[in-house]
Amino acid sequence: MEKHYSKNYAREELMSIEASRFIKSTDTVILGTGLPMVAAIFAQKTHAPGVNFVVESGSIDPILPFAPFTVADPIIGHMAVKTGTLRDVLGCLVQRGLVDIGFLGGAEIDQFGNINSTSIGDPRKPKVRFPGSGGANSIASCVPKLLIIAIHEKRRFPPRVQFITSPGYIDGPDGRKKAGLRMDRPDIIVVTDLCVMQINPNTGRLELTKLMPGVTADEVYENTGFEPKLRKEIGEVELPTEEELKILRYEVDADHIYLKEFSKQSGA
Amino acid sequence: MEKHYSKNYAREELMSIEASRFIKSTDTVILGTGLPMVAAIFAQKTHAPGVNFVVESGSIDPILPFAPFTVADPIIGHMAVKTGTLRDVLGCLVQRGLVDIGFLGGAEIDQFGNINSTSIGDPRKPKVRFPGSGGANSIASCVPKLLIIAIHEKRRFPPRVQFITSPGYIDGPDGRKKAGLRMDRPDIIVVTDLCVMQINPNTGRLELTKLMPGVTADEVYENTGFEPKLRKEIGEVELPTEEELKILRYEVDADHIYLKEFSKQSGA
Amino acid sequence: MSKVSKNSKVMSKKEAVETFVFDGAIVGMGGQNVARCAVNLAHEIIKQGKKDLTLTGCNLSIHMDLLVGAGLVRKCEFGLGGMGRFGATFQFKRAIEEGRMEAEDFDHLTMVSRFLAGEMGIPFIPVRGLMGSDIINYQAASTEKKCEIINNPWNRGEKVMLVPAMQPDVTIVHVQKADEIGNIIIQGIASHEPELIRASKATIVSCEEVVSTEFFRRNSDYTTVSYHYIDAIVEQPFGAYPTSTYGYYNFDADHISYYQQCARAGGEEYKKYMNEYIYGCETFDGFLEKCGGGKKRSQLKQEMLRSM
Amino acid sequence: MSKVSKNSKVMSKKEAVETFVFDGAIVGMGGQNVARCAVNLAHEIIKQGKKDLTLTGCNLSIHMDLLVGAGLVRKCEFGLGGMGRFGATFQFKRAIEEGRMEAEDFDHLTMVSRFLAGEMGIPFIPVRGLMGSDIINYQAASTEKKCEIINNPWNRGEKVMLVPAMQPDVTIVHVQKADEIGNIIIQGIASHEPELIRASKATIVSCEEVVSTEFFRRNSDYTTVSYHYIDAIVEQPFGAYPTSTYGYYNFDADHISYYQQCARAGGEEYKKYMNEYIYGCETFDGFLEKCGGGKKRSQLKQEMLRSM
Repeated sequence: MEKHYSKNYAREELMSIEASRFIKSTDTVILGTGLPMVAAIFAQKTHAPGVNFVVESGSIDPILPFAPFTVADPIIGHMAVKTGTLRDVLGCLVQRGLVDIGFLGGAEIDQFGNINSTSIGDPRKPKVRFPGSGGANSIASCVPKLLIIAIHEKRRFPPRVQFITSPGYIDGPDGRKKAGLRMDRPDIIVVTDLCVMQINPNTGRLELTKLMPGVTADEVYENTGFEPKLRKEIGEVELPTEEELKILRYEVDADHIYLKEFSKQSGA
Repeated sequence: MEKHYSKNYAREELMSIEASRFIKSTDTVILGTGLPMVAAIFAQKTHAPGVNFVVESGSIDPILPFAPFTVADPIIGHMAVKTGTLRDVLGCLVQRGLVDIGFLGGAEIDQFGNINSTSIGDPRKPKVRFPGSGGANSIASCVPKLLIIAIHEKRRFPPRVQFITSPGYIDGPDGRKKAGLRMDRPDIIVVTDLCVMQINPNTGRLELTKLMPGVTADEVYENTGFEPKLRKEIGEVELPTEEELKILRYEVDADHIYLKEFSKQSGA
Repeated sequence: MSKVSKNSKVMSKKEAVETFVFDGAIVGMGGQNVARCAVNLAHEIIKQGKKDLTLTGCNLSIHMDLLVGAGLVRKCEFGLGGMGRFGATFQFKRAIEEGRMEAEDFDHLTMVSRFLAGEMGIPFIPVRGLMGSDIINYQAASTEKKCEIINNPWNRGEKVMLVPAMQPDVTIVHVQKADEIGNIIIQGIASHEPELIRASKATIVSCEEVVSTEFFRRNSDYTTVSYHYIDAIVEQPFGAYPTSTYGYYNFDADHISYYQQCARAGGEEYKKYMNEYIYGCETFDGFLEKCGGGKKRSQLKQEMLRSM
Repeated sequence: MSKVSKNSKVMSKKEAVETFVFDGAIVGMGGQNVARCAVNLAHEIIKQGKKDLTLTGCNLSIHMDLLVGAGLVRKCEFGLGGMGRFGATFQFKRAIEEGRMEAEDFDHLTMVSRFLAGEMGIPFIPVRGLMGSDIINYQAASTEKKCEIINNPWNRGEKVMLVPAMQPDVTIVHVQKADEIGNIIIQGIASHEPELIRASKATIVSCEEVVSTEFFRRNSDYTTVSYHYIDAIVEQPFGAYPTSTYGYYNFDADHISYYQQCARAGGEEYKKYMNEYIYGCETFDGFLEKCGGGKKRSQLKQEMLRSM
């Protein structure tokens, strides 16, 4: 089938679509709230129909017709094979080692792939307090592949997060091993509205592997608090097709809870 | 109501009735298979209608119309408030500290109230192998009151069991504490077809507290491998009433699975 | 004295909170995010002014934020405080930022593991997370020992993280069905609640409907938690409002958004909310009337039916 | 490579046992006593002669005794071996007494705690039992470290008993209902099976009936274990015979008693049983026919209905 690529998209939209491409039809994926749900449901509706989701609140392999409002939205258990407990999901699947991909967001992400969702400033009396770990710390500690989706802003990508809520490579290639984490060399992929960065397990640092169409490496550097090394084989993110955008806009996020309406956003 | 006592009973029958008398209507009791079930169901049908039973296989507060064949008999979950799991019962009730009475049998019981249900001789190549602990070890370790029912034979009551499967006072008053058991001074009551023996927590030893009607202390000593001290206030086990025997014989153990038919046994 | 009772435990929220919640208590919080938060019991605790509370749970949400906003909480021990797309739990956020409340951060799995250890009657339990994170580098001043790393006796050289059991003094939870002696059924996702309830020294359950014990005895495979752990049953339809109860009603996005606006603004605006919607409502039914009454309730019921 | 598959797992017992049971495997045993023992799968293992097995579970019963009697077991690690009022598991008893098989004694709660640690992916777990007993003073020659006592980091001076996680190589279990991708429902008491199954590296499920996945998706509160842990689904009505399956049929006291007579006698009498009832039956359905056929089956169904 011929692909009809479209250039009428917002970068946030392509970010979700690009993130979804890292999910295979055979994967078991644990979903955080927000954009991870958008991208994962998009994957299930397109190239990865067999993917199975689990959600920390206890929903196991639901069929989600659209992106739920939160992990505790009543729709979260829709047509699940089991509506269970947090222990079932984070204990007996994630910690047990049966989940392939953890899919998270984060307030701060640093060059080692560490995530901060706790606080800025002294944690005991912080300048800004975030919600905290939720299931993210366990997920980042246990899964072999961590997918992170976030809007690219300089303050969101500091050299070092102010609080490691969910460990990436901590401080280098052996950071996880030294800390005692069994899953010591996970894959980490960060998808933003400007680029894709992936961990190099030998350096423990994120490298720039793909750019969004029309975005330059310099533009990424200007908006990043650290300098991700360029991979030799740096590529460009594949454009979305018209069909893909239609599914994203009218099925996955029909109420525009997560993505602004493109026409409004672009002023078209 | 006037009580019509009966003397037409077998000692095994009175043993079950006497054991049942240690159960109150407000108790939560974990039941082992065999005579404990007979005595406990008898209690529920007579003086302790409110008692609630739990069974290791996962049955919580069933209403047992008669004594089941085993802890896994289909009837074991009859009208239970929850049919759950072994963890629910032995973990979240017994180990959690919510069960008042553990009710067990045993192949060997010694002067410290220790029970052997594992083996005679070298455990690695035993002369006689028994079934093993089941839930008995956890029950004996955790409950505040242990009720043991057993036929009185000399070899069944040695000074020291050959293998401590379920700890009584181990080797004396501080035996449990030294071993690290939190429940360090439980009540232990042994009911046999000859007598009742109860632990003295200050000596960690069983003492003779009641005799079956017509049984002398000497008769107990002749049939016991150790010499249980006589309590000052030694009493006689109350006779069964006609009503009690009727319930035991025709409701609790109607098929005579556990107790031989009295008429056949006595040759009447 | 038996710790378990089979007597009727049906009582008013007033009696339940008076009897089982006390100043300084560690309070387990059922529900999460926009689902099944025991808001009706949180209101009652606020009215009775039980103070110096430590709140514990996984995703602490609006019920926690109300108690914090009322100035009754000295510490939270939790996985997350927040309301997803509705934003932060603002009273919680501000109390921590201003150093008025201790935050003992854990992770959802760590918390549920601690409740699991609590319900099993064991003193601690290993978890695979926390290592390498800053969660273990900070602890609240009042916490004695947050966690401990030991060597695995079965694999020397392997570090294992232990966390202590948590047995709250009293837990508040809202469920779909209960009987008068305390058997309960949670429909749909059950989050951390089975472990939390069984770990707690006492539990107050509010429910949408009280059904017969016979109902449980006839459907014994479906009982979530048996009466052994339950101390009070409060019948309160829409007791989780403005959060949802699966099978009964959706969350009310309008009221939650309004609460968030007040909680974010703080000061007079928040006081106004508390006065109008809590102190100013003699009963929780009165609160429900003020929030849109029967019309709102049937709308939320309809929404739930559509999402099932 | 994902460890979880959503493909159809329906296969013959032959294929299931060939694929997932291997010489030297640690085999988890579902069922207990006279209830829901996966006898049909035990027969298949015997026919295929998978040897040097370690069997593990709580109440090991006739399915274990058959495997021991067939000479395929080198070790049992368990809570109890026996059949209640039907007496000892005699082949097991004799194999231990004659020193032909290792017995690693634990306790039911200890075993289920070990499976719990296994399903949670943690290396060990505390238990409150075992201390002061001889269970910890003896261990099988092949066991490296049966248990370990440490000081409670939260209460120095308090000793805490740790036992290691158990993750069997493959578990055999018989349940009421399964779908083709491996979701299962256990009706009635579930003993140690939820933890055992989820702890195991592979699980073969035989079931009374295969139902649709839609059935599970429409009744998702009632799923006992989701497909993530299951590797083979074998449809075998009366697959637990001569033990019972709750809701379907009672145990057959006659056949169990006859087996016990043969197992107790041993020697030629036991060989005769094995030849006639296992090696001599091409299929499990053939075995069922030999044991009384349709008449016996409807009798056992009737008995079950009466006890529900």
